[in-house]
Amino acid sequence: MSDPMRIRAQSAGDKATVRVLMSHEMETGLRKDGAGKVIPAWFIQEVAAQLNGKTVMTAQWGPAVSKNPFLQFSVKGAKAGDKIAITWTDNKGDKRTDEATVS
Amino acid sequence: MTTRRQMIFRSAQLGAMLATLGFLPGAAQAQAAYNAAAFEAKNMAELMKAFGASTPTESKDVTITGPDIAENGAVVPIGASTALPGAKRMLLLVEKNPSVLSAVFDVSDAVDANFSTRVKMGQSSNVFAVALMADGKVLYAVKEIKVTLGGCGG
Amino acid sequence: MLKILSLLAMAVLSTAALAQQKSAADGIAEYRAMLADGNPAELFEARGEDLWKKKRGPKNASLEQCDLGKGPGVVKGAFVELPRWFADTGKVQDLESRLLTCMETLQGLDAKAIAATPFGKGEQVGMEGLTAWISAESKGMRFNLPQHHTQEKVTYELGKRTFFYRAGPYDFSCASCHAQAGKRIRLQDLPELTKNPGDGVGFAAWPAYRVSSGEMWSMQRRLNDCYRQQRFPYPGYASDVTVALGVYMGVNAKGAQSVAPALKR
Amino acid sequence: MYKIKTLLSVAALLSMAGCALTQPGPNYAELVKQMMDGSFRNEGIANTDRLTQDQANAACSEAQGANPPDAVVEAIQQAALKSVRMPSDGKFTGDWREGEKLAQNGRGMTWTDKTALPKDNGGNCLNCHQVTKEELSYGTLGPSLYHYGKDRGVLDPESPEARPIVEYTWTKIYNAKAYNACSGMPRFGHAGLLDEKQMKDLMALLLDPKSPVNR
Repeated sequence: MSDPMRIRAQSAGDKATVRVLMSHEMETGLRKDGAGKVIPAWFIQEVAAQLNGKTVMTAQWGPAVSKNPFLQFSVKGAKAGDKIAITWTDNKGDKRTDEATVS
Repeated sequence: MTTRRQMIFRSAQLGAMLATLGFLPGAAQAQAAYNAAAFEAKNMAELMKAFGASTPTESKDVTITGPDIAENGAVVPIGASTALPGAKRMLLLVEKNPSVLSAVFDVSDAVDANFSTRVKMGQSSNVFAVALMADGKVLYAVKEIKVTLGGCGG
Repeated sequence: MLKILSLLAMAVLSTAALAQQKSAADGIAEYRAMLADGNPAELFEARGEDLWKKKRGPKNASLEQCDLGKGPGVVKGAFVELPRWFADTGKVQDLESRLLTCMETLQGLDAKAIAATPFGKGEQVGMEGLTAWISAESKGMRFNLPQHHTQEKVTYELGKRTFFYRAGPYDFSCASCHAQAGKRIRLQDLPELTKNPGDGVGFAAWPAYRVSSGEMWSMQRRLNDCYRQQRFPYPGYASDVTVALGVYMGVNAKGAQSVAPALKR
Repeated sequence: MYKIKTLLSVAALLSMAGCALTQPGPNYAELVKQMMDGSFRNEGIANTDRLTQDQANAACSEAQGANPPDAVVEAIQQAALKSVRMPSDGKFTGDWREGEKLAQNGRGMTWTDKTALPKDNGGNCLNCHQVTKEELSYGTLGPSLYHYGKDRGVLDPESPEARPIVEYTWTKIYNAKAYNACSGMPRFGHAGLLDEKQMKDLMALLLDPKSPVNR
């Protein structure tokens, strides 16, 4: 089971800045372990953000995104009390969704 | 300082890169499907040879953010943004990584074309923010980031 | 404009190397500032808080009654007073050796087995979270280790001697790198640990998330890697040497503000 | 741990009784030794016999950053000077390019290293010294070595004129305690960290006029 994300969504004016930390290895598939065996690639491929249930942003990532990824973006028209949900899907098909309230 | 000649070369190079990645207009694709081929593009030399279709233009309206020096290539904070209307997608590229493409963000009416993340860099490299515009234009900004310690080692 | 400025700086400074060096330092400061917002240590804090409250082990108990020095269950402020002497064990303990005691007495877990587990594996993964969360609960507070009990004073003296103990193939001691102000190893600034090196520096900066490896490092792990680079043999997890060094550095850091869990190269 | 506790309580008893007998406090030297023995274990190539101190390390540890007594300093330096073996073929310098690689290489002798052989050890120079103008990632624990040979007027390191500085430099690398009893620098020759060829390559890096150190 993956660890929960840390999502902070702060409104300022007519938009909210969303900062997300995800718990993920983001293994490139290019590294070798101590025994010289290649560590298989394991990384988040897709990220989606929803504002009150409506998709507002999608992204595709490669393994070059750092371990325990950070993401920041701004949602227009989001105000305090609105719900921001983030979903990631990795190359093994694992998926995780977490939600935060805009403050 | 960048000479005009270097600029043309760089544009061509980026065009080839993007063409191979399948992100240039004409190489339309489904929004949601994961573009595995794009993320697998490994060989820059090969990409540079393939002089491609339309030429991306360096634009002051696109911004690449990042540090001048990264203490550790395992985590390099970078961002792509533009205030221009009509940006459909924002791309973050690291020229000298085994795969040049790091991340693609789809812009909607509900979000700013302004995204930040952190990427791995194996060595010092040019980093590109590319904006794919609704009218077919491809605009970019470039910045060199020096890495004191690579982030792709074993 | 910037380019012109730096050119001017080069002309003013006696050597170009000096100017280059300065801009490298500025660049790295800028890099660190960009990473400060959004420290992945937060992910570990969340895991640690859950683990503290979770019932587990043969006794199916949580750690919520664990006494970290300020009474059973008191977490806030405990971190900046550790290591300290504990009456129930009759020992001076740091955060991690104390957690081992609590895991054994409250939850019935095998402290020896946990201490023997390599970093980043099994129960040690839980330790990363616990130390991240417990230190975060004292973030911004100032170090104030007690030095009342005889054993606390004796342990400080032992820690001091340990700090200056030169041995191994390179003749290194902790003091080889950490007894002077303003020094670097490669580009890394070295905290001067024989006194208070300042807020959020040295003892006041661990546990920390290491961007180089994407790992959460507790003070025990930090000390372990110091000894590796010192070319010493392997210090046991929560062993007396590591606790004594903790007392020495912690007492010296009196008044320093804790920024743990921090973000490090 | 049990042993330490016993020692501590014995020490406490002694110090209590000490008021009358003017005994010193706890025997810290013995306590530290006990604590070290109880805390470290063998791992990889790093065995606990590494904790054993020779005269120099014992005296410099005891001094806690200050200088040991003059007589002790003199004895350490004399012993160190005697330990130095000059190159077997009388030639002091090798290839500065190899020397630069060694200077950059910070590996060796840790419990994660495979062997303790010189071939697997780096010179670790950049950890503590500036070496060239180009490499910005250098430490400052030791003095800058940039222009080391140039500043000392070395035009040909194998010439008779250069001999005193060349021998001094060799000695410094071989056993730095010969000139500074509590030097922070590893004893590369004396401790068997680097072999003769590697030390010659470092010599070339420092003294060869063509080396980036002297350009």
